[in-house]
Amino acid sequence: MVSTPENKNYKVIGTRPIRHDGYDKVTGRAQYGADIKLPGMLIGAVARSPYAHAKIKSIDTSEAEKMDGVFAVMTAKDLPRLGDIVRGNSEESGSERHLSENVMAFEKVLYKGHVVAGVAAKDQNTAFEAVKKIKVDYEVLKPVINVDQAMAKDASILHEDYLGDHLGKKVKNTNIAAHVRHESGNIDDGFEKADLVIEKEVDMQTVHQGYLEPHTGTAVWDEEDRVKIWTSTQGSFAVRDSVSKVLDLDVSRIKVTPMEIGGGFGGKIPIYLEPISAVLSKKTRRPVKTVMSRTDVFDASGPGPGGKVKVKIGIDSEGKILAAYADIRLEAGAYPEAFIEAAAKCVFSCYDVPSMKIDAYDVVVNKPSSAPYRAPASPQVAFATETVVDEICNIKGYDPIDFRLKNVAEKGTRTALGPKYRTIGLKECLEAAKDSDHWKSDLDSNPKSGKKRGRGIASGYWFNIGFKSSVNLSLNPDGKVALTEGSTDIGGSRASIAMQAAEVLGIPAEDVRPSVVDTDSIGITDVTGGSRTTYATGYAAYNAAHKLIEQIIEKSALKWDISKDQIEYSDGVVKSKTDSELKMTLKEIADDPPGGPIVSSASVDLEEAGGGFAVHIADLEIDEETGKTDVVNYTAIQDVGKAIHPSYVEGQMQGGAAQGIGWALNEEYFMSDDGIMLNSSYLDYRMPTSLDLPMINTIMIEVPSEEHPYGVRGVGEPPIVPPVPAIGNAINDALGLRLLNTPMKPSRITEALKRKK
Amino acid sequence: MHPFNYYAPETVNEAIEILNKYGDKAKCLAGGTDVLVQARGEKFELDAIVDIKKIPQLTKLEWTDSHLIVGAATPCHVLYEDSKVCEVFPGIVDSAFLIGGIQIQSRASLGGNLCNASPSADAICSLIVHEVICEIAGPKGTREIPVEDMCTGPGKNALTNGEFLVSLKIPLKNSEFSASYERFIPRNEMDIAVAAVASSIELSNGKVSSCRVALAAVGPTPIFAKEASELLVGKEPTDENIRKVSEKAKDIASPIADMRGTIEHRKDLIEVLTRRTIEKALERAGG
Amino acid sequence: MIKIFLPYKIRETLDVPTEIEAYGSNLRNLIDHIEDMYPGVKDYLVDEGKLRPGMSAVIDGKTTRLGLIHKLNNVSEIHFLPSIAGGKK
Amino acid sequence: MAENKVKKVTVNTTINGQEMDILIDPYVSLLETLREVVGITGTKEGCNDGNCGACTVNLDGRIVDSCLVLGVEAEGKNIETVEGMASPDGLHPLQQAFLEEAALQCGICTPGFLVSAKALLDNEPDPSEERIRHWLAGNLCRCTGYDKIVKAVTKASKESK
Repeated sequence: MVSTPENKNYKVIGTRPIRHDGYDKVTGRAQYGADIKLPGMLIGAVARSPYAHAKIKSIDTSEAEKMDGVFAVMTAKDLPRLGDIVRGNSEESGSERHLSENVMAFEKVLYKGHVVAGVAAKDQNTAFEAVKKIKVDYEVLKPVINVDQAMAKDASILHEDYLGDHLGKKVKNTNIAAHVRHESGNIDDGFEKADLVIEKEVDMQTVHQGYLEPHTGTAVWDEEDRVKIWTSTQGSFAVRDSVSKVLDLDVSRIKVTPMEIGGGFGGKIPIYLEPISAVLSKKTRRPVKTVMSRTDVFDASGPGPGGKVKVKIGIDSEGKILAAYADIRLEAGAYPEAFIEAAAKCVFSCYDVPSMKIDAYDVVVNKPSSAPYRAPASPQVAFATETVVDEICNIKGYDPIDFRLKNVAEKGTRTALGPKYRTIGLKECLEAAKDSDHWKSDLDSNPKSGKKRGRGIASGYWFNIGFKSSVNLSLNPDGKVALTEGSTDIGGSRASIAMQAAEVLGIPAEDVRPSVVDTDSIGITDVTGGSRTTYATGYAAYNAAHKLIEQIIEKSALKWDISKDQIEYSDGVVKSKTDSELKMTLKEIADDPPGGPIVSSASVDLEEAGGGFAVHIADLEIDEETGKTDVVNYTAIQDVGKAIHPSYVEGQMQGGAAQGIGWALNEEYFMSDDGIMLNSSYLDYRMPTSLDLPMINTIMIEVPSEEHPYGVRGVGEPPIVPPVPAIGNAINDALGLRLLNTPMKPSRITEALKRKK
Repeated sequence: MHPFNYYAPETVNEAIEILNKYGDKAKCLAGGTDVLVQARGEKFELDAIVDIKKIPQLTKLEWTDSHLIVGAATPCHVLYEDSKVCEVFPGIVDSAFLIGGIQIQSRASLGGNLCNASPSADAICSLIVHEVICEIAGPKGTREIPVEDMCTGPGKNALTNGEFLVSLKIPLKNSEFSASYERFIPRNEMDIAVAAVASSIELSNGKVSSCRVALAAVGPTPIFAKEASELLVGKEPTDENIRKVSEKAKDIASPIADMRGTIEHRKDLIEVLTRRTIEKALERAGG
Repeated sequence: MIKIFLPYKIRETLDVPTEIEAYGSNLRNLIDHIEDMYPGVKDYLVDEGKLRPGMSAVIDGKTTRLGLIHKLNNVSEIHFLPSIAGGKK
Repeated sequence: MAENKVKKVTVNTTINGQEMDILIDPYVSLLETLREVVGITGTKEGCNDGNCGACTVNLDGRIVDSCLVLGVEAEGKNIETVEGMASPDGLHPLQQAFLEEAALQCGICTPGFLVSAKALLDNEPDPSEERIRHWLAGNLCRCTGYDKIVKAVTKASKESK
């Protein structure tokens, strides 16, 4: 079913219609997680651990229960104790037991903010006051808050009962949940023969996705033991699966209705409050809504892993890479899974490397259980690799784009994990970067301000997952099409999915009305994440639209009493190939079609889209006296496969760049030694404001994916990968300083300048 | 949050009465940009909140022969949107324009910023270098204190039970006076100062007749760097002389290390910002 | 014959070379063939009649979504790899 | 000291042109008042401490973070929220520009940005990019990188001339 997209003249794809859900979102009508109000609804609140690591000796909820306006109190005793089972399918890892413990602690709290109890009350303030009356007796333990502490010989152990997997060996009493290795060729030979070998180790602080909407969970548990959940999530089916595990209920007893979602970036894949609201509802038989505060969001929801990454690259005298080694140690947070396999897949993804070895460690620490954050683990490893590459170019005097082109990964190149790339567009991105106005422009290295300027470039990769999606179409009597799908819409995916159906049907985008529906109303659809939605759910819409055309032709054949193969369909008109009198618009065929309404549905389970690459160029201006860094010019170049709705593709590129810039310069979990995040507010977490960023230039390159009829690749994740190294490289260009720690904040710059002097 | 009642007195005496009755269980509400956050964060438990914005004196902006009188609850935007204030007191406007974003500036006041007594407060250094007098009302009547005596510790001020700040009196100076405030933040907006300096300069025949330098976020309270300030008095404002002031200011700074900055960085910043603010004040004073 | 690459930990544990050759009409048969040559491998790859959770098979650069029933026509290489959460945890 | 008795207060206020009496606890924020008591949820909570601007409303002609205003302070005031921006004839030019310029992704910060930007354009019909960026610095957006938001405000300013 693969076409040659670049030769097609699309009518809908590549245009910029107003998104279907836009009107609700600019008028305040759109309902997000916290906006739901159900009759008789109670408000939930949770008690959280003030300690990063402690045993729970006892919990006394009696005072809270006695309070006026309190309807129910729960602890982990109200949840089933689950065994240590790996979850159902290969897209999900982690054990059920950990999933459940992260919702509410049983014997031990593993991070500050870990939930220990829940309350349902008549209103928010009463619920908060009740939480204060819950008394928990803790035995405080020493926390480990970074990979060095966690991997130390005498480290305090988070999971005494958990077996780490160290290259296949089962190991007890370790904070290294997994050590994996990938190896190809002989790196010792490679490094031996190398003309130049550069090694750098970067150290990155934990960061947060920073979505504006705090997590919520609203539930009703009825007398038939059916649970209805309303929540803001990247995957309603993922919520259904997770809640079914934690509550030990069949999935069919659970119906998840996704609300509009106020940002996720990976962090709205895990569940937090949904099972708590459900249990509180079971106890009260009333709807219960629970909402996190901003501090809760920082303290207890999905950060992106911090950690240390060491990369060593050797090149020959011609500037060809001979060998590469990576040692990757990432913080999983309280429960295993720091995306180390993704890290291994991404670390050398931009290069053709004949021999390599990768050691990666999944390390548990006393911080909130990490969640995916936009290209999980790829920015961390790219920082190391792209810094080493920049250093090589500096030392040898290579042009950084020419060096990358000389070693570029392209179709047929073996990836770090072994398999060969199919069609990818990194080379085209690098060539476009070289040809860009930005790269060709002079960097005013002595601006009037007296500050120093520098330019940096870096590349990055994300592999774009595929997986399952379902779409239903229904032709309405007015000739327009209703599309229902299960991919929650974080940033315009309703539009990009509807546009693909509209393209097939040859009708305007506005004539396909998309709705994101609950888990009872559509086939299983995997999360909006991994840059899969426009690709996979779009593919399902494409298939469903073709099936709808088959239906249209079939019903027309019945109506006209001619054979199907005499009928053709294009651009909203069905007609006989032979009899020019026989012709119907969609509206005409939709009006009482023989044998029932015209509907179709399709589902897919797709392979990866083939990977997306991004190349970013950053110009900085740095005040040497204060260490203040301003981004003055920024260009993001990316192979987007095919831009269905170019405005929203640009938006992904700009948004990813902005998050990466924040990560590079200021964002971090600033932890006390006892494991408390001290800057758990927007004030001190310091995400970029509108005044901190320039316009972000975008150059979209379209090298179609082989896996999608329109050549779509995921576009959401690659753009967060290059910014951190691009900025590090620009700082080095401006000041001759190689900063290897994020954030590269002002004090680090001034300290490094002093050391240099 | 502990539930509290709301009072909106219309006279100073009424306000004193309520504040006196509730003692430390009551707080004044001006812009609310600090007090409501702190009440929610359970920094204290309130039984009453006293909205002082309905007392006419508290939101005024009045020019007398000797002073500009700013009501303690006058929001920041009133200052920077007043062309005369901008012309006469650009240093005060620097602060008013930096506190929070536009939303915050609609509500936050210099008086509130002062009473909140944060070591990193954006307004206090500017008030210090302008030799501002605080007019305080209380059960025992009205008293006036210099602004540098107002902050007694982090989050602590010199007000006693039943007292509240009514207005800030900014003395008018000659035309060769000016001031400047600059803070260092890692972002360009919406941050708390890592370190900040306000400087004021008065010139007379090419020499500095008066100089005041105040430092923020480098001690338990904003600091009037008296010894540094004196170094420039009677001297020509040469680079060398300014450098001596900056170095002294750096010596005086005694910051802590926290999530917002390191000790070393803060001290270095004080030196840089002292120089920059003096230069800016000189430029404004026409020097 | 199809070139087969097994994950590092299986190779280390069961002493399997980096690259081996095997055949089969589908993935299930292929794994049985590998098991004949290197006993113990199957247990790492298959669980309850399916590809083991956490394990993926990349067939000429494409990760199979069909699993053991995937037909192997004109296939030159297969990499068995730990599956990647990829936006999931 | 005896338990502090807190009584609900009746507040007379005008929200999006409609005068109303509402009964609220004296300690709840204007944000909570709008969302929970009045029942209009277009104004969003992102941080509840004045650092994200998602709850921005217009209070007597000036934008404020409604999480940092008490509901009781609305007495006698005029409040405008995102729900009051469009007229029966259609969207406000800013709303239209946000749609056309794709200035929203998840959309949760959008109401705050729209209310803020409207206050800017009401007073300054032709702001520079720098001015727009400064004015909007109290509104966080995590999705867009602000590029398209700034462009949408610029576009609306040109079109409303």
